Amino acid sequence: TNTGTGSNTSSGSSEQKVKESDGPTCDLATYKGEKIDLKDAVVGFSQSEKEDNPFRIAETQSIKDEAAKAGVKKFIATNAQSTLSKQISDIQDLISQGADVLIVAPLNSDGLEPALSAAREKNIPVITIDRKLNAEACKDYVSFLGSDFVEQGKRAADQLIKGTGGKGKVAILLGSSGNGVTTDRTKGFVDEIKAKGSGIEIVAQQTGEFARDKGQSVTEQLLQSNPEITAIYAENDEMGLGAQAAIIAAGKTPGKDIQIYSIDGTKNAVSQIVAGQYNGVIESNPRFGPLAFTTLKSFLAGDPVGQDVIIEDGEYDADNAATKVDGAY
Amino acid sequence: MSSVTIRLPRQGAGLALLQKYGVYLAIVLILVANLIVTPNFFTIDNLRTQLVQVVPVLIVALGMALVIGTEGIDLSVGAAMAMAAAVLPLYIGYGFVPALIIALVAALVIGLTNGVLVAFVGVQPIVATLSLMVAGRGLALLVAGEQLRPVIDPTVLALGRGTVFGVPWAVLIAAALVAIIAVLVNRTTFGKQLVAVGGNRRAAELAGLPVKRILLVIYLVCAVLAAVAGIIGTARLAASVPSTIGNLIELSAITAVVVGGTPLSGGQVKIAGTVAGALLLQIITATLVKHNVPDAYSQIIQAAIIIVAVYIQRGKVFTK
Amino acid sequence: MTAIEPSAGPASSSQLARERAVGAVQSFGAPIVLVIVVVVASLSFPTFFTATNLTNILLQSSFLLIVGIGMTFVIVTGGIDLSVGSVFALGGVLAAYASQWGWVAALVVPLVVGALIGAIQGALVAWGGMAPFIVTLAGLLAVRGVVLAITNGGSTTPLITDPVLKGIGQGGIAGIEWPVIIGLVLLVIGIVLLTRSRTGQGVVAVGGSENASTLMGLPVARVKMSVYVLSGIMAALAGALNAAYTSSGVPVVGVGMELSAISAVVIGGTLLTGGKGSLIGTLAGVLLLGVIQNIINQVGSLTSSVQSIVSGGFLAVVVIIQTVLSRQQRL
Amino acid sequence: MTESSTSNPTGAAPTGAAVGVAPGSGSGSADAPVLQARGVSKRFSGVTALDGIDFTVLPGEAHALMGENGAGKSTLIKVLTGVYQPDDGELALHGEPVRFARPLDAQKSGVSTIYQEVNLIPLMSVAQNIFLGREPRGLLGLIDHRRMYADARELLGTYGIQVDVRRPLRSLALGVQQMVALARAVSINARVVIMDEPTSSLETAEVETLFRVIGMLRAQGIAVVYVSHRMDEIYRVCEKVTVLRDGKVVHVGDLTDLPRVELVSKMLGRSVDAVAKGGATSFSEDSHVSEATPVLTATDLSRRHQIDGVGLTIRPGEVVGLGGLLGAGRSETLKGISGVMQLDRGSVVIDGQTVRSGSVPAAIRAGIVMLPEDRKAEGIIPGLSVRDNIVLAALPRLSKAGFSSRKNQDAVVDVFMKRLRIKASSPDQPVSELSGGNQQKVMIARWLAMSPKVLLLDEPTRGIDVGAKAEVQALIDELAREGLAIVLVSSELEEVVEGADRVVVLRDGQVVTELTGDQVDEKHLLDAIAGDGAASVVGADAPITTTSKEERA
Ligand SMILES: Nc1ncnc2c1ncn2[C@@H]1O[C@H](COP(=O)(O)OP(=O)(O)OP(=O)(O)O)[C@@H](O)[C@H]1O
Ligand SMILES: Nc1ncnc2c1ncn2[C@@H]1O[C@H](COP(=O)(O)OP(=O)(O)OP(=O)(O)O)[C@@H](O)[C@H]1O
Ligand SMILES: O[C@@H]1[C@H](O)[C@H](O)CO[C@H]1O
Ligand SMILES: [Mg+2]
Ligand SMILES: [Mg+2]
Repeated sequence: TNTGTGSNTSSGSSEQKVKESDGPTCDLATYKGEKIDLKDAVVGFSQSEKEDNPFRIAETQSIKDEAAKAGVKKFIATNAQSTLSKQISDIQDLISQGADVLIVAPLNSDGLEPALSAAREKNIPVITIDRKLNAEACKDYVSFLGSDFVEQGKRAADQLIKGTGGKGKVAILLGSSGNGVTTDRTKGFVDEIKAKGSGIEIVAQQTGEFARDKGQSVTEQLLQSNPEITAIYAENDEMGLGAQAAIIAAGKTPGKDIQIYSIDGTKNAVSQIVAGQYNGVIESNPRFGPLAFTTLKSFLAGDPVGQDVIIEDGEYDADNAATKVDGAY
Repeated sequence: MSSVTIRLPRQGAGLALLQKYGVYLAIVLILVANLIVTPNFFTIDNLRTQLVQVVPVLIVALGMALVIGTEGIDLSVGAAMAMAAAVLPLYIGYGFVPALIIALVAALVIGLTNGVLVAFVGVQPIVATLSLMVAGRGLALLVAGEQLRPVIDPTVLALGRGTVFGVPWAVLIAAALVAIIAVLVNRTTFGKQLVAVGGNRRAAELAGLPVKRILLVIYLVCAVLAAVAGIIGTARLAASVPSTIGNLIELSAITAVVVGGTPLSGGQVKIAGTVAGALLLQIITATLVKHNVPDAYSQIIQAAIIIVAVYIQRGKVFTK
Repeated sequence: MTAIEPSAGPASSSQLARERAVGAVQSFGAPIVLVIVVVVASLSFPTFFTATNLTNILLQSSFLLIVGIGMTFVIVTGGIDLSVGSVFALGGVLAAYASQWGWVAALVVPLVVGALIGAIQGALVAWGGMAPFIVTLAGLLAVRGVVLAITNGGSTTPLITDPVLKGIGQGGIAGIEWPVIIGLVLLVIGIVLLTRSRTGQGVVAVGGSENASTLMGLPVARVKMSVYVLSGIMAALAGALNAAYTSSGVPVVGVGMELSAISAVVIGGTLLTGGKGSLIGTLAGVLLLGVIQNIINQVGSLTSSVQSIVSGGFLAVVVIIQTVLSRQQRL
Repeated sequence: MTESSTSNPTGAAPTGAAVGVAPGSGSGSADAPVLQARGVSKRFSGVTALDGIDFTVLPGEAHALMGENGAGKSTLIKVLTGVYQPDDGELALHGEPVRFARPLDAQKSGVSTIYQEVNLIPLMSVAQNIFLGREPRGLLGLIDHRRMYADARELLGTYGIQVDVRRPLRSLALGVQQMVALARAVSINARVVIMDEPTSSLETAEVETLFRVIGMLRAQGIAVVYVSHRMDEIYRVCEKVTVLRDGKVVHVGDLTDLPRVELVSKMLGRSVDAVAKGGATSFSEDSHVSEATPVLTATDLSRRHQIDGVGLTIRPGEVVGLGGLLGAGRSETLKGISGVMQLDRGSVVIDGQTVRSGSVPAAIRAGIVMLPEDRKAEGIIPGLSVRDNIVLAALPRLSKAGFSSRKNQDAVVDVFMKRLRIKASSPDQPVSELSGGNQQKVMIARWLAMSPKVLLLDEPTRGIDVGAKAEVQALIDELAREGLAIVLVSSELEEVVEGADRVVVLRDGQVVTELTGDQVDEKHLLDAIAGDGAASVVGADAPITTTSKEERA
């Protein structure tokens, strides 16, 4: 059931690699599920945000592709369109449609309890990806596969410190308010700057709502009121590219007069590094398909799997961008 | 409306003036405040930035003012912007003008649907346009193949960044549109007829006005203006972002119109006020961002200012 | 006095009969559409007409239903309340916070605050003479701001541990969850209030003609005030129940909820211009929205863009049917 | 009547007079004025509507409030009932100063009002409109609908209106709506009932009913304040009069010893002999040519439940009256011809050309225009200025290439504002601020500005004062002489009789007969209109309660 959309993303490239895992500790027995072959399993996928940004497009695509590869009996995908209550209903709908396994990309770390307990009642294995749930692994769900968003912020800070020589004035373009990813990426960045970037002053933190146009207008304002800004940290690529447009409009050279660092690793952003108009990108690898399905396979086969699997996110800078840009999504 | 207009307690002449020029006063106050507390506010660059940033909301608000004048409302303007933004890069290969035209036509489809639903089927505007707000953006994304495309066409880039004697193209276009709409409203037969429709639709019909056609045209105009805003936004961003462009702009536009003194009950259109309303919202956001006010508080402050601005200029309580 | 009884002629009984028939069809337009959609869905998807799926839809819809009840009263007065989504979120966060002092507090605090917000907005509309749209739009912004402020930027989510409160959110009797029961009870009360009480008739009258109502000696301002208070309370209550249901007061819930509520009410045949409304219709409207989302999930292969197109298109179709039905009745 | 709808004022001493018979001039009686305005002034941006008004109403008296359009009658009433607050002066109730913050307060203190424009709720049922705010309640304090409907039916029955009280008010003719308003006002326990032009769209029969109600009220010691531009009504029901001009009281006194001409001269502020010449109406005696070939031929006009096979021919230069009772279908006939109402059957031919039915623009293009009956709902556009309201329909003709020309507009506007003596502070004043009668004049001006071939007038002189009425009637005459074809619907018999050359009489939506030549007089018309029932209509003064009972049997 591949409706083939937005497939500039070939999910083969730059596979996710496991960075750290708490070791294979959770198996069917402890979780109390029964063995089934993926081939006769109905697999349900609950996506949190619309597939209208590169990250989500790539994420959904890679899950679909792997489902097809694994030749599952039936693959059902839902999209919560950034509405928590809808994600709950989506998961419940998937269950009542007879899903045997669930892959969930949670919108939020809290609030999915009713959905999880519904799965629990039927002992349906739940693999969560991307954002970590505030619940108990191998009980409320099987395991979590995803990035460490705090770490992403920290690494962005490292890149920025390196790139600016540890001094200058920085403005942060925050993700949408109330979004856990925003909180983590801010925390990681700010703490690291405190720790290692004594010469760097954070002059502004304003939300760009993960959106390009918003990132642009906010940056335009900030560049006017703080002309001495030397670097921008954007909590996703889209806002970073918005900031780039603002810098150009202000008659300055992005990447030189004002440096730009962001998180995601989209083609659009990475190719800007290649062009020398952008400084660094920390990857947030959305291609959860392969990892999710190998995990599922072994779990359903009865083998133990990791409960807390943190993937290894790559990073792009002037040195590697040209060679790695094809791996970007 | 009945011959009995329930009025609010009489106010003094001073208050009456305040009522009439509330928005302008608010603008002046906030500007003065910035003069004192905000570094580099009164620089040419910054003022230009504010003008450039207000353009999309302003242009959308012009169309919204017309729709509101007919006692309607259009929630689908954001979708129309997205549609234009999505289509433009697809046909830019044929050159700017053809691409522009196709983009405007694509947005017209949304306006046409709105117009037919409201004028001919008689669906209540808020729901008619709500359904297009939802479906329209989805359509735009589909057309764009869910892609965010960089736009590198020189003409488009010029439109976004070029200036004439230091005045950005975007601002010039907006100014021209303001002039055109102002003339349409105040000097043409159509302008009079549209407020008549908003004032008392039944009476307008009995007076032989082509009410349905008027409504249809209004929704078309509103969609085209939104499309223009979408194209300018795309040009400024040098990228087509149908997913987020114009998100929630309908609310800002409606607010601008109402803050500008056009009643939602229809029968009046105030273009100058609408321009002022849009500018007011712009400098409020600017001030809040420049002072790095956290999202939570800036939302509260914006709300407060809107209430005050509308409150001081409330006149009669219009009722149907 | 046959002389002045022409009504017997022109206004013949057959006409009245017809009028009533049409009237019935109109006020039951939404339920009828609902039935049709359900039948079609049941035939097309084997997993649709199952006990679990239907009870799911009911439960999922119950929160919007409660908000919709308040919204119906507001719209019947010719007003509108855009702040419900934010109040819904605030209600949840407050309930979760207050749950540390027990479940009673967890329900009372949100209701009081919701009433307060409604009162402020109502006052601005009723005595300030301001447009409801703009007042409640400001409410939407401000209340969301408050939610973020008290959860420091939305980064903290208060959790609910109180068993009673969780029970209210997740338990039920005879297989029907409490939120559903509460929603339906409130619906019945609402219907009685709107159609069988003087207050309710006042609400309808104010929406029908504000000037006439004033001249007929109705306390117009008080009526307007009260519907916004009611709406605030309902939204906050729904938020609190939702928090109990999800065991947490998530700050980001309720975004765009006002639009769902408004569409549900309008699909239900209530006039946005006021003066005429049906709570049964609102119930049908809410369920229709729930069913269409469910159907989209039944298909299970639509991209989010296509999903938007489908739900938007569906909304359009339903209101068209609704409008065409009601137009018959206009004389 | 049921307890929920009886009017038995606490306090007002019944004067013991028999039902229907007015007590001798109430002014003589010793008891304190029931309602009083002392030096009341009211200013609106621009105009001074009321200027130091003293107005006294005694228990049980019927007090006429007269004055030309814009004199200040409605404004005074709104001040007396708490719609407006006086800028200076005060109100007194039974000699005690009072302040009515809202209409509710006035009602609570026994001041009940029928406002000039029907102010009821169109979407709500007739019964709901009558009992709104005081619905009969059953167990648990819930509204007892069955009883409410029964009471409403009975109450209206006593006024000779048989109508399904569950129907939405808007489905009734304006006249019926006015009777509902009356029923509501009277069924509220009141000490004073104020009526602002209650008969403006009533037929003789309803008017008679109204008069009996007034008699009954006065018999109970309830005072009635009566505003009307119909002289003979005033002289029939009122014994006292207060005349306003330009917001000032110019005369207070008994009506009996005040000749009509004098009253009119006081209202208009013109000398008696200036007023004296001219009959009841200002239509010229001589009828107009009627040999010419018809300009308009309407055949078999039909619409379910409204009109049925109505045919009509009008020749240039003639005035055709439509006679009929309330609800006979006269307005529907006009609406059918003018394209306002979609027809099921029938055709309208003008100068050999068939006019597309159901399209107002088409009708207007063909030269047919209609002045609608319901000024408030179908006429004025409140937000717009007097100028814009006048030129609204003519706008395209007054424009160049879609651009409106102020010059062209002013030319037209000036002519009609002068000719119809429209009282407004300037052409830019919002029409909603004009007095009822002046709004009516604006509507007439809108249609005359179209210089049509066929002019359909539904209640053209509704609510306009004697002076202006004369103007309009003279105007109709003159237009006819200029060759315009006119159809006239009026609820004033004499207006039809004296204005029309022919009268086509409708009953229950069908043409019953046509009166021509010297058949066109009140007697023939009344018989034709009312058919057999005529006798029971004219001068029926049997006590109300009994009448309706037998009728419905
Ligand atoms: N709301 C208002 N704003 C401004 N002027 C007003 C308003 N209401 C009435 N006026 C003015 O006050 C004067 C008196 O109006 P009013 O309606 O009392 O006259 P009237 O005696 O009732 O006339 P008619 O017989 O035509 O009803 C008029 O000149 C009118 O234009
Ligand atoms: N006495 C009445 N009781 C009930 N309904 C009535 C009565 N009189 C009129 N109607 C309603 O009015 C409609 C026709 O009104 P219409 O205005 O065409 O009559 P009309 O002859 O023009 O009377 P008017 O001069 O008051 O307008 C009928 O369909 C009927 O429903
Ligand atoms: O990591 C993803 C991406 O950064 C996206 O841009 C926003 O949602 C986050 O979960
Ligand atoms: Mg008057
Ligand atoms: Mg009529």
